[in-house]
Amino acid sequence: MINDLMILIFAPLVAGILAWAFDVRGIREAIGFIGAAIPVVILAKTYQTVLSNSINYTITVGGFKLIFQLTALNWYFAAVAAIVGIAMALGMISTSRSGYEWLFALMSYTGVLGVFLSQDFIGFFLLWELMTFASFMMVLRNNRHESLKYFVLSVIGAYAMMLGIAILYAKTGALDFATIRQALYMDLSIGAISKGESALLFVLFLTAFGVKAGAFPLHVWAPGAYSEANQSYTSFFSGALSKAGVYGILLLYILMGAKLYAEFGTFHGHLTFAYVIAWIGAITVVVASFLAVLQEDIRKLFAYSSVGQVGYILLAFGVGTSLGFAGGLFHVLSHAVFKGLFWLVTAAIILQTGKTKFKDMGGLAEKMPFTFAMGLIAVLSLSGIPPMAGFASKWLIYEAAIQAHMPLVAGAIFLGSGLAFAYVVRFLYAVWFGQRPSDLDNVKEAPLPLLIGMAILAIPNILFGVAPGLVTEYINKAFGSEIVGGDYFKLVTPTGTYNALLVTIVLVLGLAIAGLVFLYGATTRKIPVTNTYQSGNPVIEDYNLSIRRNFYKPLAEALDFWLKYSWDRFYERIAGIAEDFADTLRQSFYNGNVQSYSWYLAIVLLILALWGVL
Amino acid sequence: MIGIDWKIVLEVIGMLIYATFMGFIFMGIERKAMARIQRRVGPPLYQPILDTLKLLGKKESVSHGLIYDFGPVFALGATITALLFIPIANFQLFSSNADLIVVAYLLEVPMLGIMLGAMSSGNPYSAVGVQRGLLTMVAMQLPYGLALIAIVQHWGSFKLSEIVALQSVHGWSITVPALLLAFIVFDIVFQAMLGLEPFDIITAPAEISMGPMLEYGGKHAALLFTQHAVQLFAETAFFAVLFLGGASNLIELLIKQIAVLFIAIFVASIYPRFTIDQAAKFFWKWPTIIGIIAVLLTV
Amino acid sequence: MNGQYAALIIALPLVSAFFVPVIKAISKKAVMPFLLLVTLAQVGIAGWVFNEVYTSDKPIIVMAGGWRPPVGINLYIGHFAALFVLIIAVISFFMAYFSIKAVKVEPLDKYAMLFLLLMLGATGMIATGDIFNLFVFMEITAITAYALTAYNKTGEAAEASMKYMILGGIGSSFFLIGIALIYGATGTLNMAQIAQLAGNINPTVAQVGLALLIFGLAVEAELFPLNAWAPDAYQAAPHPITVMFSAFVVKAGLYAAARLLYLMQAVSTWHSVLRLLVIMAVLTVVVAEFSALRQRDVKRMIAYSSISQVGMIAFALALGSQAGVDAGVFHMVNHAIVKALLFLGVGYVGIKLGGTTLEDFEGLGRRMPLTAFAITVGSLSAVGIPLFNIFWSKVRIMLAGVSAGYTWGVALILGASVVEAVYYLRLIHRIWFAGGGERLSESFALGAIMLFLVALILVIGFYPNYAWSLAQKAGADIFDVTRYVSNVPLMGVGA
Amino acid sequence: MIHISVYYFGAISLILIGLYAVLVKKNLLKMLIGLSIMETGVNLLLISVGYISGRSAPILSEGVGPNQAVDPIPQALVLTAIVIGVATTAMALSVAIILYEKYGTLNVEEIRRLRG
Repeated sequence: MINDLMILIFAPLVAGILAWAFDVRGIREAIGFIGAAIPVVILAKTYQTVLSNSINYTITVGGFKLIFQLTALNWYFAAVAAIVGIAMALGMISTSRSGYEWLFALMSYTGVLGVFLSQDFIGFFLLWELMTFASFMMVLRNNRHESLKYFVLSVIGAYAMMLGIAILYAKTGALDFATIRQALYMDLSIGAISKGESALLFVLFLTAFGVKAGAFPLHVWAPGAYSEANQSYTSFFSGALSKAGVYGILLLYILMGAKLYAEFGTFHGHLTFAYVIAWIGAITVVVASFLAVLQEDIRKLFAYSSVGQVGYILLAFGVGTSLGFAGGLFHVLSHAVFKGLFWLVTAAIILQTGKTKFKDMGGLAEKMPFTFAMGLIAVLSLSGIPPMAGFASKWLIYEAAIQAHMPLVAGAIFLGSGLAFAYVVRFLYAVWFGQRPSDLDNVKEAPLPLLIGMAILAIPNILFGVAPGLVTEYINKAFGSEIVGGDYFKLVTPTGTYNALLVTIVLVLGLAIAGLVFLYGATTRKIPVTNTYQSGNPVIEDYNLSIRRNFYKPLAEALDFWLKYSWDRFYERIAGIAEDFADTLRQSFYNGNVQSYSWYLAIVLLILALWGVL
Repeated sequence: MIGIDWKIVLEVIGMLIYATFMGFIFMGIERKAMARIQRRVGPPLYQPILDTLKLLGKKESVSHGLIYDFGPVFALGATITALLFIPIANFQLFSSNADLIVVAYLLEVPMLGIMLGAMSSGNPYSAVGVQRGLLTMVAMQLPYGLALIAIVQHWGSFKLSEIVALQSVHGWSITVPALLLAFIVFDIVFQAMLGLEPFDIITAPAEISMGPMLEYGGKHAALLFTQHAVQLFAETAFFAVLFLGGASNLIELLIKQIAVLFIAIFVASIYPRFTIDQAAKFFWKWPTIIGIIAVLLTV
Repeated sequence: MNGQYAALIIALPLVSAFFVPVIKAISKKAVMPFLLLVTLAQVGIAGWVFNEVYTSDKPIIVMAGGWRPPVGINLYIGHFAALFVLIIAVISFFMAYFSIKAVKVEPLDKYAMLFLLLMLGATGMIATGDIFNLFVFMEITAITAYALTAYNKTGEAAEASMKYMILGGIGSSFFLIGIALIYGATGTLNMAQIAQLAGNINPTVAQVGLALLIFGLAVEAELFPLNAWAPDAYQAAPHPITVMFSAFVVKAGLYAAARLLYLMQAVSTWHSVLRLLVIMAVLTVVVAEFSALRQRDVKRMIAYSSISQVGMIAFALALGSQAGVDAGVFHMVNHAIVKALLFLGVGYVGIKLGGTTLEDFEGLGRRMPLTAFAITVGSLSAVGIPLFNIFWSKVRIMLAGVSAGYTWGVALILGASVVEAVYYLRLIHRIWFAGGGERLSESFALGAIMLFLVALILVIGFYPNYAWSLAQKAGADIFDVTRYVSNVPLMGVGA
Repeated sequence: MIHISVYYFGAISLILIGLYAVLVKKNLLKMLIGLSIMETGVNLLLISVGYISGRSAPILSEGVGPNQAVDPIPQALVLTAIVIGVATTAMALSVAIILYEKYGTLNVEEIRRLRG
């Protein structure tokens, strides 16, 4: 039992290194898959024990005591990462081209698991950096600019966290979460950490976790990084890695919640610091969804959509009530599952057609029926159609937000889910329906491992949609208190109920009735899609009308006032200024003239003399 | 679940027949009232029923594939589901098992069904119809949400049956000033949900001739008409439940539904059609501001 | 073999340096193998000294000429000195082999002599227990460094050497003034005795003396305004010499400064000197990192990165706390390995492809995979990626820095290391994912050296406990002055 | 407490003159001369630290005992310092020769190929 945690965390890394060493097509896929499967097995094995007590394991490395712990809460996060990990591994069996990708994909898998399980800041920081570095290397292979933008932002986040850790270490003298939490709790009375310092700590940790979760001002790296990496890896990248940022925010609550509450009090009845997180989440949802709707590239669309969905989770945690946490945690699972599925579908499309722009695709429904069905399930789940997991978690977040009297934030969710519906249908139309371009006629269905991967991610979407009680009951155990009532199929909160099974049954009945009405009518004659507006003439290439490009041009016109400003250009300009400053500094200081160098020495001597006298 | 409670089954079947019938009558009223305002006689009330039966009776119906058939079926199925979760007068049906948010989302699900059918028809006009339908839906989502939030915050509960009970005790929602603003917002949004005049961009008859439903004929069109009828009945009932205190019996509900319908018809017959980005700008200006005021008043 | 044989670490290079002309007379080709042999012997002795000190846990005191201090000059080989003498020896051995490949300019015997004297100077600076002896070894290192920088006889080499000379000259003169003041005040040159008497000398003289001593060594240890010579010297010197510069010559200066700093703890205005040093160190890190950002020449870029990391070590040592000194020493050890690997790799590319500009590094992954892999591991480790060795010491420094109250300093250093990440990762992208070329043959032995260093980095990265315990003992050796004074057998005489 | 004697002023002024030469003069040779002036200044300072007025040079002969002579240690230090000064200046001049060959000038402003 003891070294289970070590195997759980480091099995993928070891498998990655082996896969990189034996860079032979067949072997490395097998090793990689085993590496991704081991965590799932161990997590399943430890499910029973985790419900009652936690499994601990400590090792001392370089003078630091690294503590790893598996409790009900981080078992949940690890399980989410494991499901998406297995799907990624299956996806990568068909899309990965070299051992390099297996090494860094599985290294980031180790990083995420380690981040979820570690109970002290050094282990947390170490695995956090490892995860960032591995995912960066996946993107570096394909595009330098995007990967550097991603790495600089996440390194700034990581170093902000490092500073925060150092300040906490200086103040409390401890590095592991338990003692820090205890020290901060006692600190309420002593007041060793002033208001300014706790504000600094809050901002530092918020930037660190905000970058990884892709919160509003720091989301610019997401579209580039998600679209440049190998697509089936991106399912893990956006499905599990963004959860590390969200887990960090949860950690912030656990460690410093009381302290921040004492320092900043409440604002209209909500915790001030939580209110800030809620508003960051709300703005992320709205901005990312608007940008997602206007994208022309399938990968960019899902990247922005992923940033928006993580915004929901931030918002849910920002609400601050226990129901908010339950909603957020449920959405962690549903987002990981349906977003992972979307990325695998994208991987299949790009693998088979080689196209990534919407204008080149179309009419693939007949050619790739299974992938289309999986895509449809993901569409239903993301846009929150009732019998799906996406709806259950979104419903919980609505309940929490409105119950906690955060109306405008709830309004943002409404707008966000409307936009989600819009860009998801746009994806459906541009890729699956409409006239098929002639060069896509011989497209075949995606290879088998990818299909299995999609199936693995599709099942939870339906299963947790029809029976959301399974997840909420586990969350209640994780939090130890009865947050969401009701049995496996019915969610009962103080202000509302949602019987998922009944809705499904009634929907099936409704469909049956409609089907009967349909069958009652005359027989149908099937004619090809091209025999429509051409009144019989064949639809040739140049008259192949379909509006896949600029699908939402009117919306872009309505928003042109806002679209002028882009955070991306803003950050690029800052980077440019910094680099120019560096250049001028170098030119002016190291100007090659020995005379000026000796003047520097003289100046230092002068300072020493003055310093001595002062 | 296993022990089927026969009483509910009978109620459901009766309600479905009643709702479909009344839905067609509402469509008839709509056409009749529009005609009357334009000083022409207009077709008899039961005209839509005749049209649907004619369409159903056609010998042969053209289809563009599985999804093309699945679209209307899914739309009608979803609308029926939505209907069965709204507390209609004294029949609770299944409303105790779902609340406002679930019903609000179920009312939007048929839109996806229609979109699926329209997109798979491969006709560019229907694609433009899909685009406009989605943009209208996106534009109205914020004010629609704010109105619903205002109600929930005022009555403090999501369950529709509880809201109806509270309204019968404390008087209708529109008597409360804040909820009156919400009523105005919801009414504008209601116009777009029904696809009536100022916001009938989705099926703009002159421009893209019936929009998404362009390729539909025969029994597919009949399905869509029935879906529209049931949707009409469900949305008016939803409106009545939320703002006009529901109803103790069917007659009272019917009166309220027709009253709401007439408001919509009068507005529809006056205003010309918005273009889609004007609609978006409009929705995000006035209704949203009123909605925010309503929400802040009720917090 | 009692302690006295430890003096061999000084005697051996000195004697063999003067034997070089004799060997040249016998046969010109024997010079380099002789150099290799001597450095190997040095490694042997240093190894023996290392385990002697670390097993007995007592420093070895070598009295020159049997005179007990403070009359005689004594060598104090404590934990730090033992550790670092071994590092110097090992790296010199590797560089001796590398010189056979890298240095083609004719008077090889002169090169061998200067090489040995440089190693001697650095070892002496670390081992000595007497401040004037420290000045003499510093001058030996300085002069051999001037000569070796100008060794290539090109315009740039001469220019770099000239700059280094003038600044080094001013620095060492002021160092001598410092010695004069300290000697005037305390009447002794022995470090241990100075530590005893530092408390009761008049504070302004002590502070000015200490400041001048640190100023002299700071020129050698490349702190901010005084390191203008360093990038040119690193770039112009032959490749093996650059490795020796960055791996231990700079560190000897830094160690000496730290030793003197902590000796004079009793001086009342000690903290103001510390704060000045911290400011200079942070500025070193920031300015060096920024200047490396848009470099066209990779060797100069890595020189700037080495200066900034040395600045980080100086920051750690100037914190004035035990944790700071331990972290600084740990970073010294890690930095020595990483920079040795990096400069070795870049130097080898410079020889094979005839230049170290960015264009030469395009598609290196395909042309020289082993060297490319070594440089990649070196750069990743320098950036501070986990599971490599510098990550651990960087974390230590940050923790020590904030707990010593310099939060702004740590913030600036972290900001600078973001810049460092950018230019190193641009280099890695250029090596692996840009351009191409056919595969060149790479020397087996150099590959073995590089792989040994890479293995060292990964071992410390994965399991840093042993390295950290060494660093802690060495740090205690510097910080714990009372133990230092008690170890030195002082005679009762003196002013 | 070291008593301030007139020699210190001489030594310090020599050091400042040397520093002035290095900082201001453009010609490399003049800078080197400045450097060696500074070194002599430092040596003078060292000697004057050990000087006790009224005593003779620290060469023990019959008339001069340990407490008649001046403190010998600084004298020894200066010996080494002078040797080091000579070595440095010799090295500097040889480098100056190479510089003149390669750059054709000794003006410090022009010798700036390595910069930035």
